[in-house]
Amino acid sequence: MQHNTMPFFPDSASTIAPEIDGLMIAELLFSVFFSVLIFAIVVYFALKYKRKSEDDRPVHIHGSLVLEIAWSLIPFIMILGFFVVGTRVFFRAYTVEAANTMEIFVTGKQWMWKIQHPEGPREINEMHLPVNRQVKFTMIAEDVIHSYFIPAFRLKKDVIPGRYTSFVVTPTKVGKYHLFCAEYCGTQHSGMVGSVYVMEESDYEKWVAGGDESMTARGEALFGQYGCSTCHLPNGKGRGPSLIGVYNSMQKLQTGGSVKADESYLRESILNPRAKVVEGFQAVMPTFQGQISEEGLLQVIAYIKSLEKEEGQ
Amino acid sequence: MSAYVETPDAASKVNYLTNGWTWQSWLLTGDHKRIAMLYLISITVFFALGGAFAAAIRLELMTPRGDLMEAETYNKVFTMHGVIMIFFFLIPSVPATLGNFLIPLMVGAKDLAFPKINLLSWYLYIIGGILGLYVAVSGGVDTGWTFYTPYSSTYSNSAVIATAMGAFVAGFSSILTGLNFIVTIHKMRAPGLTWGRLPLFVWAHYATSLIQLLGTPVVAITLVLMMLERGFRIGFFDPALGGDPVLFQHLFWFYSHPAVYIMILPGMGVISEIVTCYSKKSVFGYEFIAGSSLAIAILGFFVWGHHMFVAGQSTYAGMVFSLITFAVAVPSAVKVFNWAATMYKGSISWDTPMLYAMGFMGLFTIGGVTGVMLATMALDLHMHDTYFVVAHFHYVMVGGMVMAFMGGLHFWWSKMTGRSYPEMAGRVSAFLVFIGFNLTFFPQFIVGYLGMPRRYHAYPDEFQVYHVMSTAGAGVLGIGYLLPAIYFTYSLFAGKRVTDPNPVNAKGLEWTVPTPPPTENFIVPPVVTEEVYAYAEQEEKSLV
Amino acid sequence: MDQHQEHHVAPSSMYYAIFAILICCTGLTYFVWTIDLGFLNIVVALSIAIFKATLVIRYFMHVKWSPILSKMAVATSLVFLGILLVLLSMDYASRGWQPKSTGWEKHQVTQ
Amino acid sequence: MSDHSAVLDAHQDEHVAHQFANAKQQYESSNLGMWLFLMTEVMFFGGMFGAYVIYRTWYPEAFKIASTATNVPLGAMNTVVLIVSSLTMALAVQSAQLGKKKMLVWMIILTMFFGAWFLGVKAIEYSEKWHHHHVPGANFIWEGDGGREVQILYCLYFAMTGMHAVHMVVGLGIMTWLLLTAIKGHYTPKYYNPVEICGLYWHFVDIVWIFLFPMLYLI
Ligand code: HEA
Ligand code: HEA
Ligand code: HEC
Ligand code: CUA
Ligand SMILES: [Cu+2]
Repeated sequence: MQHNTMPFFPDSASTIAPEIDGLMIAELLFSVFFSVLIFAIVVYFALKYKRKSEDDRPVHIHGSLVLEIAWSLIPFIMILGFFVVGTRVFFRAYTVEAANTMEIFVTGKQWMWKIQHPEGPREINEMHLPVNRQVKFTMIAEDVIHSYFIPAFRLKKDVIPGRYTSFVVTPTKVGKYHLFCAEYCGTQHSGMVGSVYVMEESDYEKWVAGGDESMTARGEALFGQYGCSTCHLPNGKGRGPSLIGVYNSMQKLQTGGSVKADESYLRESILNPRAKVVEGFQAVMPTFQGQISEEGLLQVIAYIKSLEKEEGQ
Repeated sequence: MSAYVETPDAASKVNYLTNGWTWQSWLLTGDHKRIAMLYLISITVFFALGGAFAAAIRLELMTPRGDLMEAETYNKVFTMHGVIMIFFFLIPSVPATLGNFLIPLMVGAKDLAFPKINLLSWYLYIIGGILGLYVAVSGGVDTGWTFYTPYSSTYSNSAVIATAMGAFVAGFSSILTGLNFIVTIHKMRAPGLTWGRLPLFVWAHYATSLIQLLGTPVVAITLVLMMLERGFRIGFFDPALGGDPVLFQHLFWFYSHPAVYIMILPGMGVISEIVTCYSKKSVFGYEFIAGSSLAIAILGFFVWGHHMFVAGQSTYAGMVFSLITFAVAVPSAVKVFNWAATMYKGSISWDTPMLYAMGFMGLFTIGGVTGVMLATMALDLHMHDTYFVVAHFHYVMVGGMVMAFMGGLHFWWSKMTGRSYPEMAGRVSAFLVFIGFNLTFFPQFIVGYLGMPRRYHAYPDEFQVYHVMSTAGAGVLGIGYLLPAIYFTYSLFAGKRVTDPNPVNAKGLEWTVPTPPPTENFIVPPVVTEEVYAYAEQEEKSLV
Repeated sequence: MDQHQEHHVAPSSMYYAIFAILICCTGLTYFVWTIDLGFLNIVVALSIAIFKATLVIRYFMHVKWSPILSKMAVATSLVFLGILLVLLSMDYASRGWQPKSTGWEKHQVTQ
Repeated sequence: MSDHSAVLDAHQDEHVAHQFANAKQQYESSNLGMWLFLMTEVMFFGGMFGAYVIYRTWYPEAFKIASTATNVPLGAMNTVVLIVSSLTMALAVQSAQLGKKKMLVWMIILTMFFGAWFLGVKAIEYSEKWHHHHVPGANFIWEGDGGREVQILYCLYFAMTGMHAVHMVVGLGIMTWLLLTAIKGHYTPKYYNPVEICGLYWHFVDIVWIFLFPMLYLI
């Protein structure tokens, strides 16, 4: 990133950035137009109709329905256009479009960002990404609310304790960019910053290969370490259900009704197993609340998800 | 309107200021005019305090490194700045001073409906304020004025409960003021003063009071729950229990968005009065300005989610909130256009109040249209919690409401105190405020779009230029505010005496009573026979 | 200014009648609670509560004979309470519907 | 004060405060004032009702479990007690309207009696909860399923009933004042406004309970 002493526009490094900039410029023109218009009218009238003498008696003008309608409707219709475009662009930041979307997992805590790549590498306050590949961020906080903000991508999303949030983005320009925490989170809020490195695909492959075990492997290790494997036997004969193929299947619940076993459900099943008990099983699974870290949870979930893939083979 | 009758009656020589000199006669008064003066003094103190915190913020941000103070101190400084400016200055500013003073006069009543409750409001405000001051001297609070959970309820190590308690108590003060206004406006209007003849200032306060009544209790209970969660772990925002911290934000903004209209509507009322008087014209589109106040008050309750577009709220809910936010801009636009149209073919004086009013129209428009930009979901994705937001809200709050407050204070100063201020000094300060203000906050739009996050105590080097400009501007702005502080104080004791009940040739019942008004306001109970803002003698039939 | 003539004085019999209905309703609520109607339990319990509240407002609080302003105050509180509840629920009801569900958001139990 | 005819009649009636033109204006103003105050009260409880709606739909199971642990007979009794107190309050207003002073005093005493009864029962319920370790926070222990979410319901339970109880206590304070002034004979068929206004407040608090009972105990 070049150092410009008086920059006007931030770096633009994602597919969504030019769209937001375009919308920004359009609204800026609109805003400048109306602000200048009001300033101009006010100053012009103030000069033109400047009081000449104390005895001035201007005529009474009651008002005009036509004008009222015109100046409420016309600007409103104009801004409705901004609403439509703005909402569409916003939705794009949440829509997975590409088939080869890669995933990045972010954990925020006072006051650092912990980033995990499924292939294995883990980083703190730094994030490496390949260029031109769609990335889905899945984020959770360990303590208070933070917000993951990359100005060059024109994107931010709050990172909340107790719940996953996510957004999707495609970086388009190689370079180093700012990473900020945008939600006030305590003393070192302004120190919760870092850098995003967007790299050529080939460089990224090299970089990723430098990492150690994959998230799945780590999750598998945790699965043994926490004793999950003692109950969740692959053959389904344990005290708990087999977890093979669980991911994304419909689970029948003891209380009736069913639920899709997505990531959020898996998380809840581990932290709060009694909230939704699977049909045909006793609610004997202990809670792992406070025992597994948020990062560990992401790894275990990654492992459970991988069990599905193996079954499909 | 009934003309002022010069009565030789001895009673009329005693005005509300000279009616009693003891402490009790002020501190136990039921007179709305005295209570307004008490408010005026207390909010000025808080404004100066909030301003001092602002100065500290600006000095710290002059350099990219946090070299003036610790990060923790900085966090406390901006929190105290926000809390004081919002809860102890801007929300009571116009309503509790000018509104309190003028509403009974404008509707032709002897006092507000419930004078004791009015006094109680002031005491509640003072109790809240003392809690705030106590926090300021005893170590501060560092949650930001928004008190987001779980930081406020669990993680912060500062005086959160005392601060929230202060805001809670001040909230009740605000509720009671609103209640008093609504009852007075409904029940105590002089004969002949129909709704269609009510000054726009009164209409604006009516709308404001509705928000105070319907919104403030929600933030009150929300703060109570936050305090309970902090104190006793009884509260349901805690994610460790499966609670939703975002629910706190919903409940907080349900009040705090409408609250921003508590902070602007009274100012809009002031502008309507000033523009008509200094253009010597009846207001253009009376019904539309009056109606748009109500529209803003009501629509304002539907849009709070625009503070939460990226906070984990559903994208679809965000869409609805965004759309309604666009709609709420329309009534504000209607007002601005109508004021501009009022000036058309007027006889416009360049006195201080009018200068402030003209500044208001321009700066509020800038603040408003940037609000509309923030309401566009895609742009908020980038600009949320950056300095763009900081610039937006200072444009509406300082460029809007504070300008209006200053304008109104100059406009009614002689009526309130019986003294005049030096006109030339007033114009100079209005000019300084305008220049200083823009220099302070315009650069923040740019640095915000560049990505500078809010509530940062240190920042990357490339943002520095804008921060230096901003700090310089704050200096000019500070002088701009200091000037009136000096000459108003001077005029209180040594200013030229004003006895003319209507020195500016304005319309409205408040100008028919002696200056300063007697304790019971009207010597003869007024009867209204004229239309509102009857400045002109003849009428031009149609414009378009 | 004799308030006596301006303001409605309701006969004691009316108060007792309303009281009797309120007590019966409480009994009914209790009774319905003892039988299991599934989802309907909520509906019935709240409907009865709304009915009871209406009686208290109209008769005990004299809104039936009150000036329009009191009626408007009641209506206004209900409308704004409605705004709060509806817009709040709107967010929570649509949290799960991401443009294309990414699976990591709060899920819903399907019945 | 100058003796103009328009203000004359105001000063004749000792109960009309100086800022009002006449008794009618004063009556209507204070009534409107109370209604506006109740409007804010609705919103005050509204925040908690909002939270209730959200968590009730999020955790239906936990709420069902938790409400089995509430003491329904006591809750139902309290509902009846409050309805009785509402009746006596309504009769108090009627007695004031008709100028039956003795009846008024007795009705106020009865209303206070039932109000105190309600609070007594509430205190029993609270201590029961404390003994069962159902008070959220440090005290909380839950044996059965879904302790986490159950605790949320108890947070709601204590926040809502607690806030309601605070209103009852304030109500009792107001009623004490009303009783003292009634004994002194302040109220006549011409001037019974304070009785009516306190009545409005009392009925409002009753209405809140009418909703809290099914919400927290039954469903
Ligand atoms: C006096 C206070 C005040 C006022 C009046 C407003 C008015 C408006 N505000 Fe502002 N706002 C705040 C105070 C205020 N705001 C504060 C304090 C915050 C930050 C809180 C925090 O997080 O700490 C904030 C934050 C804020 C946000 C959230 C930003 C974020 O955190 O991401 C948004 C988003 O929609 C917003 C929008 C608006 C809009 C659309 C208006 C509209 O009402 C403006 C309407 C006015 C006009 C549009 C101008 C006049 C119109 C014309 C001249 C006609 C032509 C124009 C059009 C028709 C568009 N505001
Ligand atoms: C009414 C509201 C109000 C007002 C008037 C102001 C006024 C000012 N504000 Fe403030 N501001 C807020 C409301 C307000 N602000 C809020 C709500 C926040 C968000 C807080 C948060 O994030 O939680 C904020 C945040 C905020 C920030 C961002 C901090 C951050 O996010 O890190 C900054 C930075 O520049 C700033 C600057 C200023 C400046 C320079 C002024 C200037 O206009 C001040 C000028 C005034 C003076 C310099 C003093 C006045 C002088 C006198 C009265 C003379 C008399 C004095 C004596 C006799 C001693 N404000
Ligand atoms: C004491 C035995 C036991 C242990 C140890 C245990 N579980 Fe379970 N688990 C169960 C039982 C029994 C169920 C089914 C009942 C229920 O849903 O609560 C279950 C359900 C689950 C489910 C939901 C499965 C479905 O079909 O919907 C997941 C996911 C899960 N466990 C993951 C884990 C993980 C991860 C660990 C280790 C960190 C773990 N479990 C440890 C017994 C256990
Ligand atoms: Cu993390 Cu701010
Ligand atoms: Cu807002």
